[in-house]
Amino acid sequence: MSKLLDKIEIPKDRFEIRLSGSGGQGMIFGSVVLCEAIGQSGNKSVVQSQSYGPEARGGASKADVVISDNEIYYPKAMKLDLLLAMTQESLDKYYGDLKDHGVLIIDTSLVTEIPTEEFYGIEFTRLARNEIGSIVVSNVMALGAICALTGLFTKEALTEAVLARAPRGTEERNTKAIEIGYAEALKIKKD
Amino acid sequence: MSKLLDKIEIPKDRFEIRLSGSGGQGMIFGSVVLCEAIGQSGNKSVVQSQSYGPEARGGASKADVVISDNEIYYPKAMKLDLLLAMTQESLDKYYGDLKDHGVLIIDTSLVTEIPTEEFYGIEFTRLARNEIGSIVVSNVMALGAICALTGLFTKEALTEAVLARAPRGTEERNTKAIEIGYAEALKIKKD
Amino acid sequence: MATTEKQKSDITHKYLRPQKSFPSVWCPGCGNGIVMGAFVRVVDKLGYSKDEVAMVSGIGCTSRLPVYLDFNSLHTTHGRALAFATGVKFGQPKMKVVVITGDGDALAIGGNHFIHACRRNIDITCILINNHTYGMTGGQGSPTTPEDAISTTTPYGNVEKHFDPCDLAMAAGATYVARGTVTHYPQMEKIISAGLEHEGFSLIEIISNCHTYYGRLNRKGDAPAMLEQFKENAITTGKAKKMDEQELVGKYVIGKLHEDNVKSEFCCEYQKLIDHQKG
Amino acid sequence: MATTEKQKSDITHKYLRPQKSFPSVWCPGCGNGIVMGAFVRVVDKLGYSKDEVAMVSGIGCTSRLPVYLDFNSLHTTHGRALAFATGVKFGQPKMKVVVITGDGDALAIGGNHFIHACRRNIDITCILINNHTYGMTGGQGSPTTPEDAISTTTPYGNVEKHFDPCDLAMAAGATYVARGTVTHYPQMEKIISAGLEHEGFSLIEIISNCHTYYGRLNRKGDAPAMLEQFKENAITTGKAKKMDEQELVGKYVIGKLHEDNVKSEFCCEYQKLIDHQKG
Amino acid sequence: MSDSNQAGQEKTTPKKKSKYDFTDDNLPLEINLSWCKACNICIAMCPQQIFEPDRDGRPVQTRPADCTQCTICWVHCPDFCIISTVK
Amino acid sequence: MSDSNQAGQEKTTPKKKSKYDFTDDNLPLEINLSWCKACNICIAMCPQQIFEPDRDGRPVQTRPADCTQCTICWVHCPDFCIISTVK
Amino acid sequence: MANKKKKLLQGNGACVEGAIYAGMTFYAGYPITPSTEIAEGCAKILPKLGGRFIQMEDEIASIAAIIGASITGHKAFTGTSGPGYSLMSESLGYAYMTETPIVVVNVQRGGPSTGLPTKVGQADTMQARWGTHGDYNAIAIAPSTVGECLTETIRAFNLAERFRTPVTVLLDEVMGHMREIIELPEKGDHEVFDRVKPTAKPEDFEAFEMTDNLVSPMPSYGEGYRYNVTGLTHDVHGFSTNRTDETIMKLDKLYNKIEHFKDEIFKSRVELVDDADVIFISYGTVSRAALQAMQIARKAGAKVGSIQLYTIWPFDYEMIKRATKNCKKVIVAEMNMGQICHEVQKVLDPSIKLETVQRYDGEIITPMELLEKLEEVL
Amino acid sequence: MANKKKKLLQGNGACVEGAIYAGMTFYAGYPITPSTEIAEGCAKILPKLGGRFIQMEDEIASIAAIIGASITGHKAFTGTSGPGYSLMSESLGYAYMTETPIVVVNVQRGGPSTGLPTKVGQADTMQARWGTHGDYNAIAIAPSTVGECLTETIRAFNLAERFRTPVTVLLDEVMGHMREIIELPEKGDHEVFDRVKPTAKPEDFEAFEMTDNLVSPMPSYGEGYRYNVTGLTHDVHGFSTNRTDETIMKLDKLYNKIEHFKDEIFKSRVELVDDADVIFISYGTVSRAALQAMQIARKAGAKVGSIQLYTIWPFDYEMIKRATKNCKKVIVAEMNMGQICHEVQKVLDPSIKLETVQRYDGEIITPMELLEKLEEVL
Ligand SMILES: Cc1ncc(C[n+]2csc(CCOP(=O)(O)OP(=O)(O)O)c2C)c(N)n1
Ligand SMILES: Cc1ncc(C[n+]2csc(CCOP(=O)(O)OP(=O)(O)O)c2C)c(N)n1
Ligand code: SF4
Ligand code: SF4
Ligand code: SF4
Ligand code: SF4
Ligand code: SF4
Ligand code: SF4
Ligand SMILES: [Mg+2]
Ligand SMILES: [Mg+2]
Repeated sequence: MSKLLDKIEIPKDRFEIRLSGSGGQGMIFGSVVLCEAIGQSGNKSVVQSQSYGPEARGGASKADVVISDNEIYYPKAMKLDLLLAMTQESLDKYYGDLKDHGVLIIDTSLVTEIPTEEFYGIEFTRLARNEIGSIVVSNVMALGAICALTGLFTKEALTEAVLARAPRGTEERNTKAIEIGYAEALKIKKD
Repeated sequence: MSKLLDKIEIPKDRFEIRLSGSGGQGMIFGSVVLCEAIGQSGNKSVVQSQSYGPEARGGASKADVVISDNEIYYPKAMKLDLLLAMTQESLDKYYGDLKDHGVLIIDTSLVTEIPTEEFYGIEFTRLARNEIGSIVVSNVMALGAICALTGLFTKEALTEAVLARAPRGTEERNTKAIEIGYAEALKIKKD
Repeated sequence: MATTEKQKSDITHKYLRPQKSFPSVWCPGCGNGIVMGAFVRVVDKLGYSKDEVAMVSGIGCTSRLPVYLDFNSLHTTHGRALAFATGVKFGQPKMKVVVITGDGDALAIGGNHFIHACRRNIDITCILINNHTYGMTGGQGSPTTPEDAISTTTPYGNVEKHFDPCDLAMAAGATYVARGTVTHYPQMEKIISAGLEHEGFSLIEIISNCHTYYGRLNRKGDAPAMLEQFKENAITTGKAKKMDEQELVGKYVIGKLHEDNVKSEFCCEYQKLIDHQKG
Repeated sequence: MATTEKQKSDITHKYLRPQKSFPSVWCPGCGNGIVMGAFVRVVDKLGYSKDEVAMVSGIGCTSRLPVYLDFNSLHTTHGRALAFATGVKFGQPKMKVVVITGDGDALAIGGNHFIHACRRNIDITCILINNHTYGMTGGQGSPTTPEDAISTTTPYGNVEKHFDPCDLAMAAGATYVARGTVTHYPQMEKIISAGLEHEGFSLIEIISNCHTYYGRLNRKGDAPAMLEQFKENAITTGKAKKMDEQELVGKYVIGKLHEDNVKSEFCCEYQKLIDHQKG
Repeated sequence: MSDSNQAGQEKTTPKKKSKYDFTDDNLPLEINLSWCKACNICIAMCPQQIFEPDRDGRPVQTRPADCTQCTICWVHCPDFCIISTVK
Repeated sequence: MSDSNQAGQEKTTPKKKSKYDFTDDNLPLEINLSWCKACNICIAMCPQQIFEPDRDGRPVQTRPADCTQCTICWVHCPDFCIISTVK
Repeated sequence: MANKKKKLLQGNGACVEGAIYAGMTFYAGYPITPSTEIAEGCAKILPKLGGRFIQMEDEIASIAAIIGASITGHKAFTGTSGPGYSLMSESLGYAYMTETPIVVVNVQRGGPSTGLPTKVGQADTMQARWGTHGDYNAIAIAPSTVGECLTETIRAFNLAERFRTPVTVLLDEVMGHMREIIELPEKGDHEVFDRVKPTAKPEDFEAFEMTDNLVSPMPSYGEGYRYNVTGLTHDVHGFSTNRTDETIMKLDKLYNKIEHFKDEIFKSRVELVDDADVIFISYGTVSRAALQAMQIARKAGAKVGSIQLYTIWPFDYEMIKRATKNCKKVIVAEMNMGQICHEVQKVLDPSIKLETVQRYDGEIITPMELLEKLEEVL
Repeated sequence: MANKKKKLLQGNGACVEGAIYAGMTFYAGYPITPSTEIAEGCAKILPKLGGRFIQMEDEIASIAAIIGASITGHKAFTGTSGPGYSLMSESLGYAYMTETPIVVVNVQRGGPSTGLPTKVGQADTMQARWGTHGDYNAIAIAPSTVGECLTETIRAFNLAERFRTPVTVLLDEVMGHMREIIELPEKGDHEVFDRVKPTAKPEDFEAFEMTDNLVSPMPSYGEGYRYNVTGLTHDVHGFSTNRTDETIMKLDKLYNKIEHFKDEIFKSRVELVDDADVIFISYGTVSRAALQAMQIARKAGAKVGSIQLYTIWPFDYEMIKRATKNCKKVIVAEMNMGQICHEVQKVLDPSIKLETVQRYDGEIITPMELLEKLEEVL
């Protein structure tokens, strides 16, 4: 009965996402909003977890979301289906956790060294600064892109989820960010 | 192999003493002094224990001393070889713990109902009051009697032990109490 | 429910627990009993119902007091009476919550709960019977044992300083603070009564005798002798004002030391919050 | 060992632990670092050797401070720093024992050790960095959180009263008590220095900024803004005397509040006892 | 211990006269001796020196006529033994 | 927030003149930017307004000549980044 | 079902929701990572519902306050982590002795001592049974998902009230902080057990009366019963006693009220054990790794089962014995140096080999690690 | 031998004598029945010897103070009972984590909670192993005579210093208060193990260096080493770490420094087991009843043996296995509702029946009760 390890495969009903970046880039906020968008888009199970403690104060930051149509057993990521890397450091750190041909989304305004050809590059930070006038919404823009690239949730659900959590007065900025992210992603989407 | 309980007997090398009376009669002091007298009189093992807590504040008071030439296993009394009862209450309570033909010493100035003929009665309290002018030394007087009746320790050792612990200025009273107790006991000692 | 002055001498029996055997476990002459009498007479005068009073205590001779009385009684862990009482009072703000505690219970192990109950100004009446020692465990030094005094843990005289519980309570935020002694009977009733009626945290410190340990070790004599000493060493607040620190050493300043009826009470404030949030 | 005024700006580096990686874990602009700087400059001025200083702390952002400095450091359990420090000081009275503690550490869970260290007047210098919140756990209310202030556990405004740590220390028996803020630099050095040199228990309360939590939740702005507010709200003891209670609400009275050089110190008293008993 | 106390040792009966008509048959107090611990407080504190101790140290009302019903003995009895006979 | 603060917002250079001879080549301070957390304290507190923030918020000595070596910036830097060049 | 309100919640937040559902109206606590969100959640919601939240000066005061509040009739609650749980041990013992219902959530972090405050551990398991001095019997339960944080907290309150005893809910850092979308239960979805009040007249009332199920009805202060509560060994009236017979009666009551009714307390999830060669035994977050590993291994053809303990204490020895009777090996997986594995050992048939996967470095056990162990033992 | 000074001492007093013999120079404590005589004895004797006694504000402060004092180089000591021992649990964990040698005597009384303050119990045995949160390894030992109170306290200090760890000495009320005449040892009669100090230069010094025996040399504050002590998980330098490898190294060290050298810690008295049909297993005061019962039973012809544990933790499973291999039944006797019996059960051959005599009413187990049980099982 040996060689068990050769035979095993990770269940296909799991979709694992990691949002990674630096402390100030709102990856945790992003992951929470992402969960809520998924929650509104159907009956999927969702588990979110994040790095906590010293790591969470400045430095690298990551948040994982596991999605499934069934009961989710193991709550953390095993092999990522999608990695969003907003900084070089996070890409370097987590690229190895992405499964072969997994979706890799990169903020190409901050990340320059990319170990693969197979990725979606969008200049979230630059676009946020130039088009919206605030880099704070780069995370929401990335969610727009994820929405377009995965179809895990609708743009409407995403917008609703973001607006429910974002501070008053930022509605327009955020909506715009989603639109831009969504549109940019559609431009480069491979089917 | 049953009927074990029928065959057992309490080891003969143990000699078990209980001093009992009321809270104010100094039974614990008496037991401690008794131990020290024995300690000075040879190489015997001695264990003293006493009732502690609420019981110790007023009410009945008892202190046990177990003596042996060998290692003493069980530290509390199993079947008394000697019972000193300074009050009616203590006699009633502990008489049942005295082994058949065990030594029973009673303060006959305070105890009136005695369930046996086999006892040594001395009016410790009356003698203390009348001969020494203080009932406080009745316990020490009883130790003098125990000394005479058992020969477990010498009168000199007892005197030394008492004087070492008694407050300054009470030397004479205590010495006299020992002498009286010793003498009274000798008078009635059966051999 | 209240009783007239005339019947004062036997109304105490109305409040003794029928199931509890008397006399108490306390030593003959222990001041705890005197405070117990004063307390029930005050409760009677104020006309509180037995059901609305909850008495909470920690561990110590003093802390046995509530067990004898026919109120709701909570005999807790050593030092924690005020923390338990905070739960009782906040849980059921309509109750009159009284904490009976000793100097060891309140100020040694329980010092933190003491200052925090003061700080919150929660409406608890804390009667601290200060006998300057740990009576229950046999006469060790306490945070109120005077300098140089003998106790079983300060056999050569106490090298530590002692607390003034009233000063501490005031600095921590208590809004009614008074001191009495077991010898000053009418005054003791008065301050207990004022403390019970005060809305906010009140500390009533009663100087009492543990002749069995503190008295014996420090050659203060028996219960009547110690009671007599309290009479001699008590100084009213009025007189004390005219004396300097040196003259006050070894004296007990008795009377009301502090009262603040402006500062809001904790449970009331929280009720406002509830009212506002429940909307 | 002491350094001249001129080199003040870099002597701090002499005291940083070579093995510890910098910068610290603290948020940008956290006042803890400012106090750390003042502390080492004072130690340098006083010429203490690194080996004779022991720094003891509890748990909290503040309590991480000793770990960065090249002294004997003891990072203990939450609230217990003064109890551990009592063991260190009494165990080795020759050491200069300094406790670094936060408002939560010293006054919430650690309140009892705080008042008892004061009472004993043991020669420990306690630097209490008061940022009015529990920084480390994310901005809950602390015993110094002002009335009505927002914290994560007082989301609708604080209904509790707050301690004045200096008042508490004085009532409990501390013999040197002073307050400063992270903005009043030379004064902060002065009171830390006086506290270290004082023989007996000294409390140095430093008002500091946790802009990350307390500041953010109460719209006080960033670190420079909060520092500016301290400047505005600080009143010297001299000025404060001329102001009434109402005017002092929300102000920080800074300066030396109490000094008593007569009351004997605990370890000295015990040494006398030893000398007497050893004979 | 103090001057006033030394004066007290003289056992001169204080002057204040009772407004009650107590006699050996009409005692001022009921005393529950079964609860009494013989602490001596009532005996020592009574300003009229009504009491003397019995063999066991418990109070006996030896000068009942002088009792002024001042309350001192019963409020200071730690064991609630003393009850006034005046209703 | 207060009047004095609002006055400060005008950014008028304070009058006090430096007794030192600082220039862009002879800076008043060494700043360890690798420890700097860009907290803005030194920038905000310098009475001479010596600093301006760089892109990351870290201090740049833009008006070195005015530095009076008043110590304020370095004693208030929570991260020991600032060292005077004056020995 | 489909129309139920859904919410994205952290495990800690779900504990708050569960407590509120169960009727909790009083929280006293002291913040500590990684449990603080429980306090913060209660601070926010309780006043809105007319309940009461108080932040006490420390954990000792916190447990004291909830015991006091419970006696005034509240369902009372606190949350903490290892260091706070250790501080609570004396007064936790008081709650056992006085039979006061309270619920304590311990969100476990890495230990011992201050340890790893932001990392995960399961090393307070034995402490939840043996942490305070003296003899008593303890209930501790452990959820494994955010949804179960809610439902197990309800269960904890039910058990506390049903058995008049403290109940410990063992979470861990990962579970406390993880978020899942869960359905919020509506009234009636879950049973809520309310405190049994006395029906006797006050004059006939015995506060610690011996009843059929060994649990005495419990009045609140102020309801006219005026009884005594003490941590001293006490008789049926609540008065302290030194009598040996009354002592035995009291201690037996504490022990047997749980021991005799433990079937009401036991809860476990037993999956695919009948034909299993190897069975995982686990609790808390680790069970999710175990179920995952089981699922993967089964797919790969290995006969693997899983036992998940929701009730840790009292320990369900019989169930373990029964469920393992056909297997060859068991793998006990826990995030500590070995605690529950010793309990399993006690009842395992000597022919069955006990293997362990233990992790105590602050990270959770992964399915991969379990699969590797499986490969090793198969 | 015959000329040695003899003294009538209580068990509590003998602990003081033993501590002084072992070089104890610092006591911090808080009074509690039935341990108070330990504090009182230390208050009296320490200043005469130049040592230091301090009564702290509570038990938490007491253990904190002795840890602090130990770090300044003292052999440091405290005594308490159940409620105090529970309060100490958090900082006891700190001592485990920081590897600070201290000795804590717990004179056990009836529990749980305030329980029976003046009566006897042995129900803190499991707590001595599992009382604080997180993973660690514990040493607890139990004397049974006044003489052993002295010698086992010496042993406790030796173990504390040898292993850099807290050691708990479990007495009980009867032992603490009982008096026996004992010989006072003279210098040289007993080994005294002194703290191992570092020999490295301060600049090469690693405070928690990995050594062959897993115990790091320990300098005192003020000796030039200036190291950091923290209850956070820490690296070899004493600085906190979140790294998994360093965490494992630290926890393994805590566990294995005892586990690998447990033969230096084990101590038991095994009597007449070779031909025994029935073996008593016990510890503390109960062992004296067991030996007495064995003696009486042997005289009456019954083949009875006795195992007395002086070291309770770590538990000597191997010895129990070995010593019981020929017997038919064992009787575990303890003054609680069953604690050590569960440890015995773990290793007992399934063919051997485990019986128990348990008493938890505040009175000690008598030889007669053991003999009755014997009759029943023979
Ligand atoms: C945790 C704990 N520590 C210690 C004790 C022992 N203890 C019982 S009462 C007491 C002191 C009581 O002193 P105080 O409060 O002044 O009451 P008193 O007996 O003097 O009235 C102590 C130390 C205890 N019961 N619990
Ligand atoms: C026994 C215990 N309870 C709670 C905590 C959690 N805790 C860590 S730090 C802290 C508060 C710190 O506040 P403060 O002392 O003011 O320090 P700051 O972080 O504000 O500098 C708390 C509650 C803990 N570590 N241990
Ligand atoms: S020991 Fe002291 S406090 Fe306790 S009952 Fe006796 S006199 Fe009162
Ligand atoms: S959280 Fe507050 S106290 Fe802690 S480091 Fe940040 S600013 Fe300082
Ligand atoms: S009432 Fe007054 S006068 Fe009468 S006996 Fe009592 S104390 Fe004496
Ligand atoms: S005061 Fe009370 S207890 Fe004391 S002697 Fe008088 S009657 Fe007896
Ligand atoms: S020393 Fe003074 S003037 Fe110079 S830069 Fe610093 S704060 Fe400005
Ligand atoms: S004060 Fe220090 S850390 Fe802050 S910006 Fe200036 S140099 Fe950087
Ligand atoms: Mg007292
Ligand atoms: Mg703070």
